[in-house]
Amino acid sequence: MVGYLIQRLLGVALTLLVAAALIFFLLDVLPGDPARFMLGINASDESLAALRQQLGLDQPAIIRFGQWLTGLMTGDLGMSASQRAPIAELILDRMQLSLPLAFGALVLSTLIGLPLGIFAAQHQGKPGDAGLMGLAQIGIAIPNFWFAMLLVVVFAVTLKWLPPGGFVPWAENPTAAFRALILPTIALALPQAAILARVMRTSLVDVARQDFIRTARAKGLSKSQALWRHGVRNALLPVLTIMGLQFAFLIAGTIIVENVFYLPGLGRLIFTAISARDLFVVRSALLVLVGLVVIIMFLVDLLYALVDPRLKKRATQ
Amino acid sequence: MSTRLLKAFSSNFAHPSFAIGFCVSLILVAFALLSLVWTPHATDIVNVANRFAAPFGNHWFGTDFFGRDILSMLMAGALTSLRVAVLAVAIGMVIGVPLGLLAAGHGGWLERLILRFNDFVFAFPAIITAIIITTLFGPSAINAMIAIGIFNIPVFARVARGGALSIWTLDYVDAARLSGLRVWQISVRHVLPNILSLLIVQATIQLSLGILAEAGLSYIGLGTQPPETSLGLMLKEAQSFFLAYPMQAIWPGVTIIAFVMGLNLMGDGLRDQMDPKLSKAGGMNVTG
Amino acid sequence: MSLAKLEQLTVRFGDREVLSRLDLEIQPGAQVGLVGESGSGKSLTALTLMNLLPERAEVFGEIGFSFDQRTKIDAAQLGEDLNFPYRGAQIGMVFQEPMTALNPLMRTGDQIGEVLALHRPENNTKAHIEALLAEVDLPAHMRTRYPHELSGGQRQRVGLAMALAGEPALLIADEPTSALDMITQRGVIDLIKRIARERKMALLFISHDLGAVAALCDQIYVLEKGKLVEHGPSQAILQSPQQAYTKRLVAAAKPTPRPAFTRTKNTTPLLQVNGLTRQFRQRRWLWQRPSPVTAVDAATFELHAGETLGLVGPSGCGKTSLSRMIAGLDPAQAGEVHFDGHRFGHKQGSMPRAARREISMVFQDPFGSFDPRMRMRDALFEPLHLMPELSAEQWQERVTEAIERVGLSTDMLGRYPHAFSGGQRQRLAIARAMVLKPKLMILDEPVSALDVSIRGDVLALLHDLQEKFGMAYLFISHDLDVVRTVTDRVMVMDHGQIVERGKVDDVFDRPQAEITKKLLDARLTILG
Amino acid sequence: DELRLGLVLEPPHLDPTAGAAAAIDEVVYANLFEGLTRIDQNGAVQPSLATDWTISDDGTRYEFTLKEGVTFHDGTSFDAEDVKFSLDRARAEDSVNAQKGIFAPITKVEVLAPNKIAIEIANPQGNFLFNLGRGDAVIVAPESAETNQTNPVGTGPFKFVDWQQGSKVILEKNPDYVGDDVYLDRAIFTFISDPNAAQNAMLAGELDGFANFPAPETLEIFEADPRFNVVVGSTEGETILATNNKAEPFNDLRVRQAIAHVIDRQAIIDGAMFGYGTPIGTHFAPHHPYYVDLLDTYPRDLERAKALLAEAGYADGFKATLKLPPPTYARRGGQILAAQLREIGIDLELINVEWAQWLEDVFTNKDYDLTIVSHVEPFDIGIYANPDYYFQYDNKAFQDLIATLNVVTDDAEREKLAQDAQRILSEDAVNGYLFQLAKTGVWDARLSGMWPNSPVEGNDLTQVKWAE
Ligand SMILES: Nc1ncnc2c1ncn2[C@@H]1O[C@H](COP(=O)(O)OP(=O)(O)OP(=O)(O)O)[C@@H](O)[C@H]1O
Ligand SMILES: Nc1ncnc2c1ncn2[C@@H]1O[C@H](COP(=O)(O)OP(=O)(O)OP(=O)(O)O)[C@@H](O)[C@H]1O
Ligand SMILES: [Mg+2]
Ligand SMILES: [Mg+2]
Repeated sequence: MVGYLIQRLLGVALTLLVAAALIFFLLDVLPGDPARFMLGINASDESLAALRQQLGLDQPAIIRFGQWLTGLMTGDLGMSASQRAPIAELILDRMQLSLPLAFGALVLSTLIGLPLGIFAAQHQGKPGDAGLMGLAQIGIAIPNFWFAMLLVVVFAVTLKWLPPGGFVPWAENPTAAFRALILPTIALALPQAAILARVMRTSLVDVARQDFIRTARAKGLSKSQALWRHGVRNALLPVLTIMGLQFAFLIAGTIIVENVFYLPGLGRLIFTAISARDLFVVRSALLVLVGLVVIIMFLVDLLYALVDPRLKKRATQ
Repeated sequence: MSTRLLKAFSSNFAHPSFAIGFCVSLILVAFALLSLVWTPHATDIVNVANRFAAPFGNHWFGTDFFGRDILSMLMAGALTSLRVAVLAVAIGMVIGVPLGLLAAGHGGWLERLILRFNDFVFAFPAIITAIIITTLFGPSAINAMIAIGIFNIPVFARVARGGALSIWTLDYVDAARLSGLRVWQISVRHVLPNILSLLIVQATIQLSLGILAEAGLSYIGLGTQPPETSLGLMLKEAQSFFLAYPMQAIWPGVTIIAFVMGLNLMGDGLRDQMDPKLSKAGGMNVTG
Repeated sequence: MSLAKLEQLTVRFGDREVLSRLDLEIQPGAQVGLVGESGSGKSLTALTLMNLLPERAEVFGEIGFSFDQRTKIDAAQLGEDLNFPYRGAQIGMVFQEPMTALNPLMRTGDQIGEVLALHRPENNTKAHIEALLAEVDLPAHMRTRYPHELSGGQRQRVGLAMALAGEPALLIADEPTSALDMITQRGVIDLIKRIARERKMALLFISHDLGAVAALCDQIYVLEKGKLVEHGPSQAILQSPQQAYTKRLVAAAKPTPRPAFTRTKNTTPLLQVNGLTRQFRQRRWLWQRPSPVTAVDAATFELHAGETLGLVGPSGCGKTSLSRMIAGLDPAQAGEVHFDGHRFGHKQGSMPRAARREISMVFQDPFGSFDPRMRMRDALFEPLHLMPELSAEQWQERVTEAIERVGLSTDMLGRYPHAFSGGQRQRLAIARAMVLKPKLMILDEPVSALDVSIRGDVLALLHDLQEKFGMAYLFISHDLDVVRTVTDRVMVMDHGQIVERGKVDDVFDRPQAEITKKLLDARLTILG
Repeated sequence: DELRLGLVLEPPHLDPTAGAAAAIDEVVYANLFEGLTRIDQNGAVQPSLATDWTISDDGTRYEFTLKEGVTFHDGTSFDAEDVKFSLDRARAEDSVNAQKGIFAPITKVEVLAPNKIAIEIANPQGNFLFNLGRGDAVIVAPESAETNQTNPVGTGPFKFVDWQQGSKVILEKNPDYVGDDVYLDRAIFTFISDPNAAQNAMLAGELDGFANFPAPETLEIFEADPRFNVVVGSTEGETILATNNKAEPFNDLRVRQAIAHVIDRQAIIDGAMFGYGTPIGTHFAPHHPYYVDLLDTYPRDLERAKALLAEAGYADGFKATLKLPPPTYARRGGQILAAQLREIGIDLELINVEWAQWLEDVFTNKDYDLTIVSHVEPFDIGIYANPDYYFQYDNKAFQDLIATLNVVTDDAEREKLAQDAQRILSEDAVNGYLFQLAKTGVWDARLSGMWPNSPVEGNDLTQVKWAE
């Protein structure tokens, strides 16, 4: 077990290293001078040179890459070029929003999607199933930002139940922070829930056709008992894989939804940094996003290994 | 097109959701393609005096904030969205499918390498790739297409490999090997035709995802740029008028939903008709 | 008074009637067999008794049970809504597929315990579960295993233990052994027989294998396309079948007589196999070191030109693995092959292209051996790529000749595989194997997937071809009777090793190795 | 009392003396930091930290008397040394001040007494006092100068409380302020760049106002809503079709004139800004006393335009690029302009760029044909005298005129010179002159004291109060 863990962790580390190199060297060839942007239209050449040196832009790329990697290990990512604050702090600060948002949406979509999927599978072919799956089709097809906008118009602008956006740090006012995340989380979670409901239904319908469900019924279990006791766990296995992949979409979704709700998340940090040509922030924040996805996929693999006693070649497929 | 797919196609018309999906997709594709040769009004004229015209007059769906005909814009926008999605699928297939076939046929270290590569690319959601490309080259529909296309590569590689692996275990592949065919010949002659329907189903799903992804990217400014238009861009532009002129946002929104649903329903219908063993083997299907 | 009784049972799917007015009766403690061709409605009959019919099925007729008290059920009421307390308690059932009939995520002990919890809660103890396992000849520690950690036979025993846990008065076994190899099959059948006797349980045994039914049952019902054609005591049915259908079934269950061989003796070795070894690296857990499974362990033998060499052995002993190495499909981990002047194998590398055209192979499954998307003509032409020196006309001639040899005509070749029957396909597979006129043909269970009636034809065809072209066969089968019919010499394999070899009659009449004896003993014939 | 004000852009940091971003001034100017002088809402120079000043006759020496008893927010006291420190720091070799030009003429800063300071400049400067009132010239303390970016310490009536990165900056009333008390206890600046989100936040009552609302198209909603006041004022932003005067074919006057004849300013204002904006015919703010109306120098006349193009050898038109930075006026205006120019066969390829890229490509490397941009600095006609400026406009006569204007202090003479300059630019059609950017403020109807105009970048909250 330990050996396997180490082997997988090495794989994760390697993936991250390659990702870091890719991000760094791609962004390094980028046109655009952060110093010029920071100092604006009328800056003199001397002040530009001074700032460039201050930012370490005058060193060769490979050395800067090394410095960045070391920084990633030690958590010291240097100073933001445009915001004059430690990048690590900026990113951590934004994570207090992005992480709860992404994970909240993951949990919410699971809590909504799986039961609905199970319900639909149990009523396969009946009106309840058809109705739910029709809704799910719509849920999948709605662009999430558009859905988010509708939520704002209804629940914030018209009903004034919840704030239309913005965020208060947890430390300052946890209730306000929580309230601020409700609509964004729903906007992110519902389309994902629709997807999960469909996957769960398909998977469970599949499992329900399998012999061991018939065996279970032959023991005297009713149809729904058999599905719950034997079907659901088996049906969860493929759903788990999808959930891992969904996380990548959730991360992408948070970037979009942050925009609708003017939330200070990682996505916004990246966009502000891009418009300021602040590559230091962009590359670190991007790597954090990629890292999150990689780690979640890794955890899903582990979970899979724990849930499925067979686990033959699954993880590699 | 393979016979099985054709058969699935025709027998599916009994399947109401497939029939609906197919018709909706067909109409929308035709609608988009028509804009190449004809739109009711030109989309590049700005006529501010005529902005926000009501529907059903000279302009069936009314006009937008520049006084452009919304129907014409929808047609042109659908074309851009479709083009982005189709080319993204093409990128995914052209690169992903050979990778998947190679992984399944060759096995060993090459397969492991390709799988690693797949996992690696999966870690870059389209939006992140789009951010990187946009940072490098500025935003455009082409960038969105490439970003989505790159994300499609591992999807198709996965499906192709999964399908191919199950084909490779079959006796007729062994028979072909006994006939002296090489790995690539078998992949092309025997494996590819037999996983084609699987790939086509996946393609319809990726198409619908591509349309959604394009909309999302355009919304945050990483995709299509004016004066070009796409469904996503229309939605974005309509947003600030939403309270005053809601129809501006309803039209493109409904078009996207119809398009995506149409493609998904069609894909589902096709999949239902296909050999269940095959589709289970490889199908990574995020939309279920 | 019968324990269970079906009266005028009719089952329909839409407008297709799959069971018609079936009457069936099971007395307490009786052993009833239900036989018939595939699709004749045997499983549906069993499912009706279990109230497990698919929802789409329309049912008519009556079902009567007399377990604690007499009940009569109008079959039209069957379904989820019906209060049906017998399932698992008074009626237990064992299914055909041992690989999929158990929940893969649940320990076997828990799966047995579930039945106890439902019907015999007072017995839901570890000791009782272990006792049940012991009853089906499984050690107590199997309780904590997951299904994938068991062999097929073991799984089927667990399934049996589950069915027995509710202490049923009637056990239904739906082809419980047809997915198992001969030796295991025999073990399970003996087990069922013993338990049924010990528990004084009624048994409904479903099978298309008359031998198995003969061994177990004292009454037989014969089904054809949903209709009962005949029923009565076993001996009567088997010895003097009345209906044509039954006669055919009985005839097919008897071994095919051996054709008279007029084969020239030839002693030049065509194929020499030296120490050929094949290992699979298999890991149960991702983090475990892969432990090699030795499928073929240093196989050494010779095959002479024009001879038929049989290879038999229990399932999983390595027959297929060995043949695939000889055909050059799989690499060997050790050893080498001398074939017709070519050498290949572990040290020598892969099979030279020139040798390729001299070896061909016929696979077991006639449905899987043709690409469903390729016209038959193209499939038959495919091997000819190994003979680029021939002209297009010569290619055409070869294919035409092969087709005619196997008794088919060239105008069928525009069709796709699905348009041929199983027997036709197997002929086409043989045709494809012989367009190159190879010196050696490997036949891996070439007839076991075919209907009994067609088997004889295909074997005769093979015999015919050998007479004409003088090629050698390596004939693999687990059906000893078939092997005895067609081969000159035979080798017996077990656990990857060739444990016995010799003239067919010598080996079969005076078996030396343990496994050979077991194989021979496991045969169930309706005469035995 | 509390004011929650929306801003479109988040400042990269909060030190107005170390960055060009207008967003910095929007938060801190006049609220947190003060200069020697300040600019009032009419653009006039008023005393601030300097209560009084004298100018020598030759106009090169200024002597300021400073307000007494003033302390910085961190408790350190304010005196002439701080002024000297601030000005010397701004004009130092390694200064990162974005407007070093303001300080370039200074030759000497001399502390006369703790409350007296003298500044000497090389040549007389017409708007030196105005410049000292800008955000880049605020007075900072040596103790806190280095950390002002994240923890700004000034002398103003509000002090810094918190900055939630990506979200808001919170200021609070400074109880120790010497001078007129402000009415607000707290001011919260919230950053919302998405126009739609801005609108939602206002409608949902999350914000009390936007000094300059980012989406003119939504103003009609607010106008219809009695909860809000919509106030349209002016800014110093001349929005122009900036033209590369050295690039083919724009180096030909006739081509530029042809473009000038085609531009339909009102259509652009209507289409891009929904009617908010004042047409301009030259690079000068219409509300400025020196402004001359030159809208009809090249009246809209397609025939004439075509003729001019033909004369220049482009009878069939030509292709060119139009680089558009992010603001709405540019992105939407560009589309309308492209449609207009297409009428005489000029085919523009629209290229959307981020600000950073615009600065690099257009401003620094002059790699562009046309661009649309708003020049928001007050009285900046002098940029045309710099032949290296990105317009690449090189006119000796104009350069001489500006040189004179820079040293003349007499108002009447200055007015005449400025008007001549305006005419030259208009006639040379150096750039396409489109419109003066409007300031479209939306705020709670119960608020008073918000500035309708923005003569300088900043949101002066000192007079803002809630109705009882
Ligand atoms: N769910 C179903 N829907 C439609 N037809 C069915 C269904 N289940 C069985 N049938 C049909 O009913 C007939 C009898 O099937 P059944 O499974 O009882 O055959 P069987 O005798 O058990 O065959 P085998 O030996 O292959 O198991 C077949 O023609 C089969 O196709
Ligand atoms: N691809 C594989 N991976 C791992 N193990 C394998 C593989 N193929 C075969 N084996 C193992 O090798 C052994 C021999 O298998 P083989 O297929 O040669 O047996 P066989 O004698 O042909 O059996 P059968 O009569 O069932 O066809 C078995 O234990 C099997 O589990
Ligand atoms: Mg059956
Ligand atoms: Mg085998």
